[in-house]
Amino acid sequence: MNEEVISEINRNFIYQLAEKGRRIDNRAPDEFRPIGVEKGVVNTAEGSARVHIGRTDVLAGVKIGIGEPFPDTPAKGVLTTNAELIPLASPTFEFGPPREDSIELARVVDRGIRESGTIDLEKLCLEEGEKVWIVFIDIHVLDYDGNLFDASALGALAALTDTTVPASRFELGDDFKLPVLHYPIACTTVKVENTLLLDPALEEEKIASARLTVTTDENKDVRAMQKGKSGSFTLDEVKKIITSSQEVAEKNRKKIIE
Amino acid sequence: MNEEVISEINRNFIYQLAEKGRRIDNRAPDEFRPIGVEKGVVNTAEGSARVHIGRTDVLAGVKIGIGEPFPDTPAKGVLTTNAELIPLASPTFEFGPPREDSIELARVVDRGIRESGTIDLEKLCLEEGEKVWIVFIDIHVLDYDGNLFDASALGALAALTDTTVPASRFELGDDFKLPVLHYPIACTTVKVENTLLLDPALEEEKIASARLTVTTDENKDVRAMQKGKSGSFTLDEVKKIITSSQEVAEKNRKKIIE
Amino acid sequence: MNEEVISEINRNFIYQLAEKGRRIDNRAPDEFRPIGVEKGVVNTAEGSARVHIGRTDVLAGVKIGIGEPFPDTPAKGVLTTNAELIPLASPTFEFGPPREDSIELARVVDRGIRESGTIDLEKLCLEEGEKVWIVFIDIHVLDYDGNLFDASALGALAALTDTTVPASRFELGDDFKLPVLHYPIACTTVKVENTLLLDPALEEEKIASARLTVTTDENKDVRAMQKGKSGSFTLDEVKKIITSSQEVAEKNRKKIIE
Amino acid sequence: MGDSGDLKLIDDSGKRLDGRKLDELRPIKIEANVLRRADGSAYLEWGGNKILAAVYGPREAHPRHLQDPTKAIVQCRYNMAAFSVMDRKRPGPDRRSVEISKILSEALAYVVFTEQFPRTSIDVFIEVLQADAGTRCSGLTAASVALADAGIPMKDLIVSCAFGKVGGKVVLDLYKEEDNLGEADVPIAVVPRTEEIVLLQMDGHLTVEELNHGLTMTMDACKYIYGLQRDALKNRYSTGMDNEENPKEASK
Amino acid sequence: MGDSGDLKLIDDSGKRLDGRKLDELRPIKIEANVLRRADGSAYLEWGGNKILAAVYGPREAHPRHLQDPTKAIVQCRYNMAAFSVMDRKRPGPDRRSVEISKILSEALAYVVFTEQFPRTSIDVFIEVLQADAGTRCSGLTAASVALADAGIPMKDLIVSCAFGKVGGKVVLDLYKEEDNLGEADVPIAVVPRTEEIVLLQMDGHLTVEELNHGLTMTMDACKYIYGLQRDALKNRYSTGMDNEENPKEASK
Amino acid sequence: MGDSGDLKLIDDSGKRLDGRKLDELRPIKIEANVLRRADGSAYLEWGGNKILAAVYGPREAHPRHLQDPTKAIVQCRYNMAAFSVMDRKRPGPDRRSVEISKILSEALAYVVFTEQFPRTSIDVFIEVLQADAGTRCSGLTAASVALADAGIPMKDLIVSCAFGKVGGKVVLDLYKEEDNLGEADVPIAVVPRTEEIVLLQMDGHLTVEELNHGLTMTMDACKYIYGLQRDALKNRYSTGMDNEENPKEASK
Repeated sequence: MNEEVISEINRNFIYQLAEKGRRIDNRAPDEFRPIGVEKGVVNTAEGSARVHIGRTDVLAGVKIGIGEPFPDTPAKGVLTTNAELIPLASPTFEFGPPREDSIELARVVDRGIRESGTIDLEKLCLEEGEKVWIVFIDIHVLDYDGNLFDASALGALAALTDTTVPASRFELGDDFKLPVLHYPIACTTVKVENTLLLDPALEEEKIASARLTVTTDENKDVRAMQKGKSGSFTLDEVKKIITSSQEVAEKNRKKIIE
Repeated sequence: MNEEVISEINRNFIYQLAEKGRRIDNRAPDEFRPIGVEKGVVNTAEGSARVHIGRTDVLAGVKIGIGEPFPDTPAKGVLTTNAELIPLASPTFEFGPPREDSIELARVVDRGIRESGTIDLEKLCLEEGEKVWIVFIDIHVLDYDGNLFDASALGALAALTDTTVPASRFELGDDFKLPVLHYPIACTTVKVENTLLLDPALEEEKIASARLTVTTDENKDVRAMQKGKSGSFTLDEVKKIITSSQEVAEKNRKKIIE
Repeated sequence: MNEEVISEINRNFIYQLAEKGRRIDNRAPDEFRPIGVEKGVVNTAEGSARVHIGRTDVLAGVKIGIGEPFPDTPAKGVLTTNAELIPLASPTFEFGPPREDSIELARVVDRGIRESGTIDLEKLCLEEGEKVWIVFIDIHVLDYDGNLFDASALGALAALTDTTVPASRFELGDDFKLPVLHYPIACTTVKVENTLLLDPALEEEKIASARLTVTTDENKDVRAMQKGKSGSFTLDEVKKIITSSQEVAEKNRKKIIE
Repeated sequence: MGDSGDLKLIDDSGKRLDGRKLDELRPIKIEANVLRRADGSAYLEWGGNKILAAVYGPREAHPRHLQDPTKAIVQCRYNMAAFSVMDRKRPGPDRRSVEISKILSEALAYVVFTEQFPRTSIDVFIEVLQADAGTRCSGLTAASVALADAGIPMKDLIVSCAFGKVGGKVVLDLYKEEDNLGEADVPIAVVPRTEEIVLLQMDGHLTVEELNHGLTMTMDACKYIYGLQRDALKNRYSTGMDNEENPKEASK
Repeated sequence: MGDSGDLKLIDDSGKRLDGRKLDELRPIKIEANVLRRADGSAYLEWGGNKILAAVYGPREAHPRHLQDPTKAIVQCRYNMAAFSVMDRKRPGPDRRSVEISKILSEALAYVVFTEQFPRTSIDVFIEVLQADAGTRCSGLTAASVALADAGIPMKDLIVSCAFGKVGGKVVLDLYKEEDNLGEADVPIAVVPRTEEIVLLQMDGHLTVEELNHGLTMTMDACKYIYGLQRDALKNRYSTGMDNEENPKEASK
Repeated sequence: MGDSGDLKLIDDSGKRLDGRKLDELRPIKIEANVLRRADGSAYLEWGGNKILAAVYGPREAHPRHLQDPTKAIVQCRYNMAAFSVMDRKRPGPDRRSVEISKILSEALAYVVFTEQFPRTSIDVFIEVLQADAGTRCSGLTAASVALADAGIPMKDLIVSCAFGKVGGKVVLDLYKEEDNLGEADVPIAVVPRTEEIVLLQMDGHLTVEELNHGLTMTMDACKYIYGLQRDALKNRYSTGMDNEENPKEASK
């Protein structure tokens, strides 16, 4: 059976529930599925975390290397983020070079971390203009059951907080914890008919008309947003989503810091 | 409607006209369409020009960078030419990596400029064997109505004559005009039945059996040639094409120098 | 006619012969086709050899360059092996980037040479950690009539024994023969029904269920093995193949050293 | 978002480095129907941005597995010319342009009546010839004019504009220097008649109040630009790059 | 194969650096049915290896020219996560993973009753999350459990294990340090019930006697691992990463 | 085209560095039917060039959208072996080989009766095993022999040769050193019976008089080479790399 063909019946069922403010798994519209965060799961990585949001399963690993800084930030370390939608995780993910979905995912996670100044990149300079630490975040999606943006952002942040810079391996002094300054949390909301649903499950995500991911920091300030899908939001809906994202982010952040 | 299907009627019509020495747009066989050259149209480029030949529309930009010379010419700057047949310009241009048509176009334009010694590359050496100015010519086809070779060559030359080497931006002394020594002009002729037509319009180009591009310099010497398409020319035809290319080149060159 | 469709009749014919220990070209099961080795066939290469096994025809060329050593072997030269299954050689070889067959071929040849320490890589160090000689083996298959592994391995070894390191061209002292320490020979056996056939011809290779390539050195020690195809061998068959590979290798090695 | 160092991006009188007020747009010029081969096209200058947009289709979607039996797909390709930026850009798509192409495609699909053209593709090509910040907004604004010029049935045009934060102030429509040194950038696209938001991105650092203020300010700017788009469509047979003839008609 | 220098890989009492005896396996843990979306899956820890395998299919083979009208094709993709090794691996296939994928596909095809599913593809994905030598053996061992978990009809499972030569001794199941410094590595895969060999590679330097000894030793080890595979399949509804529910059933 | 510096490319007696007269060809050797698997083949040595050409087809054109319902397409692929030049060439097509492949395909299509084989492809592969300037001419000359050897119906063979300008003189058939240091290079291909020109390229610097002189000189040379081609085709069952048997017949 092609899982991608959501029957009209199923679609209508989700629509009807949404109109009544209900969901297929009995969650409230603004309720996340259970979140599990396990750090330090890969010992070949300098930092790692496996994150479950419901049955969505993401593994994030951080590797630290040495390289040249960007010309316009000669005294700062470099951050690069990559996401792999490997075909192990879903019948719809194809083998081959990254496609637009994985590129968007990586770039949205990257912006959330970068724009909030999560990593103190100035502490990662070894020799100005010549040599800096490079932080590679690699996101490996293992099981895709909706809301990859939030799971990946959470995984990336958790892996960063788990990371030790292996300076001694490169004979550059003592190892040290990667300096993490902020804790940006992404919250994704979709619109199904006229109802806003936080943390969409796969079936909800598929039939939703529009998606908005809002990344907020520990001061409740907004650090990144990304709207997706071919539908629209009203200005009021956007404002409502930002507010609920701030609230949920506070809860989800505790999964990382605690 | 698939524009690429030229009806048999249309094809025969062009053939019949050609036999009588006439063309669909009432030009003489050795007559170019109106040529427009506008320099300095892109201020992010070090030099640029937009060229119209009839409705064919090409934008050429020159960027100047710094790099290493080729090992066999350690005291010379480097020239590289690229052409993009972007799908905006024609329903037949596809999205994706450069294909043989754009590669041939870029290489023919490049040879015309390179073989005529258009740029005084020796003046572009900064440090022998180590550091030279690199001249990037990028040709962006915007509207394709036939005869891209001549439009692109004209655009590239016009952009070069518009180019200032931004030495001060790199803290390498004062800016200076790119030293242009020669003015090679490409003229393309096609063979339709047994008639030779200069500056083929799109419909003529499509049904022509053979194409010959002759690039001549201001001394009327030949600097580059490229025959294309699966037809043939007699030796006499080749000689006739060279002569008419020399003549027309003199006229077209004035669009650049004036 | 699509050569790839081996008729059922032909297939059954080979099966029936194999059961009786016979082959389509009247060879014994453990008999190689005639082997021809011609060295020094390409004067632009630093070493070259053309090898025929029956009508299978392989050209191996060695180029020597200069580059950096691998970080974990700073005092050793570098060996890289590439194989091209060019579409000239067979209707089944496609134009395009290397596919799994050519990658496997290159890697198996490479392992045979590398693991037996064929080249004295320590003699190819120019400056520890900085500069070493790089040995590029390129295998060009010209006519494919079965058993590319053995022909390619033989070609690579023959080309290496033909190789002169062109030190004088790089102004790094006198040219010298590439130091070759060992003479690994690959022997490939396939299983057709329950019969083991050495040096499979194309038709045998196609219908065989399993393939085993065993590379042995001049001491009869095993240096590399590679099993292929979706069939199986018993432990006894593997042992038998190793023994016969050792024996045949001794004969084939003489084609290189003599 | 960068660091402005000692540079004062907003002066004491509340003016920006290029002399604009906080809520002032750069000059915008739009022309429709500027290309011969495309089914629809538009040329747009917006501050230092020079953008060309072309539409082909509805035409058969290739490869076939992309075809949707229920509607047209909208495929937008955003591309920057190598010479459109100060440091030459390598030709061809990069990760940034892939992401932008995706979100622009999604935004445009909202206003096109795609159900009318099952199995087809409506291809939109945006070429950035000269870039000065805000190219995705400029490109989207031009693209929707090109769609209308191609006669594609649409609910409405799409208008796109960005706001940002510079020197501590929320400002409209960043240009290059502000984009490099500013504290936030928020590109938005809206359906002007309904005020629906079809594109929204943000990076930087904003409070919710700043965000709300910026959104409102940008919505107003979009309505102004909407007028320019409609003017361009009205004028398409009287102005343009070749105003002596109507090239689309002439080619038939 | 490397050079051990002064390091003594086998101590005087015949123990290896990690304390194992010459013929001793590293600890192995296998779980079946660990993923929701895949038709079958398995998770395996083997020494420091952490491997996930998933199976999709039989499903229509794409592109169509790959379809075999007489049987299913088995397409195995072996992939290492960027962070699974000490020096970050660039994402995507390299020459090594292409070769491994090919030989694993061939080995798995031997035990699957492919004739039952003409024109389809049975896709097997192996993800190495953490690598410690022997990843192809670990991956193949996990993959055959995932195939069984997916309900694909098979003659038998496949078990894979390697032996090698370290400090002059033939030893079972090399780990990273031994692999780097050892003298030979011989990965093998067998059909345990019939002792047929479906995968065999070797690099290094071995006498025929050493090879024969190693093959016998590894065959025994494979039979032990076979028991672990079967246990994992038996336990798949009672243990696993989410043992409170059966995710496969829940999704129907 | 390079700069000859102090090197004298033509000596006082009008001889070239390799001893040839101005209008003298390098030695040429052609053999037809040298490969077993190909439908037609030829091996050519021309000075220091060693070239192999093979033809497959007419066979079904892949992918299908390349098929022309009215005629066969001729697809020529020119490729240089990595070791065929002094500085190792990276394997695979580069921009130069893409352009050469295109113009050789166009030239060959002129003489093949393509209308006889609609929807098919006639694939021509040219492998440069050792290069010494003039590889495209050598390759095209070999390819047309391979086409004839494959029994493809043709109007005539194609012959290709270059002339150039060296040390101020127009000379026939440049070799490597002349090509590096010469002032012009003009590869030409002709249909010898009709003297039609099907390939013509030029780079360098020539007056019209020099060009006309060179064209005439090269036309004569092509007629001589035409004889060698026909001899090779006549001899194909009596000589060749394996003259003890006819491999093409043996394989049937």
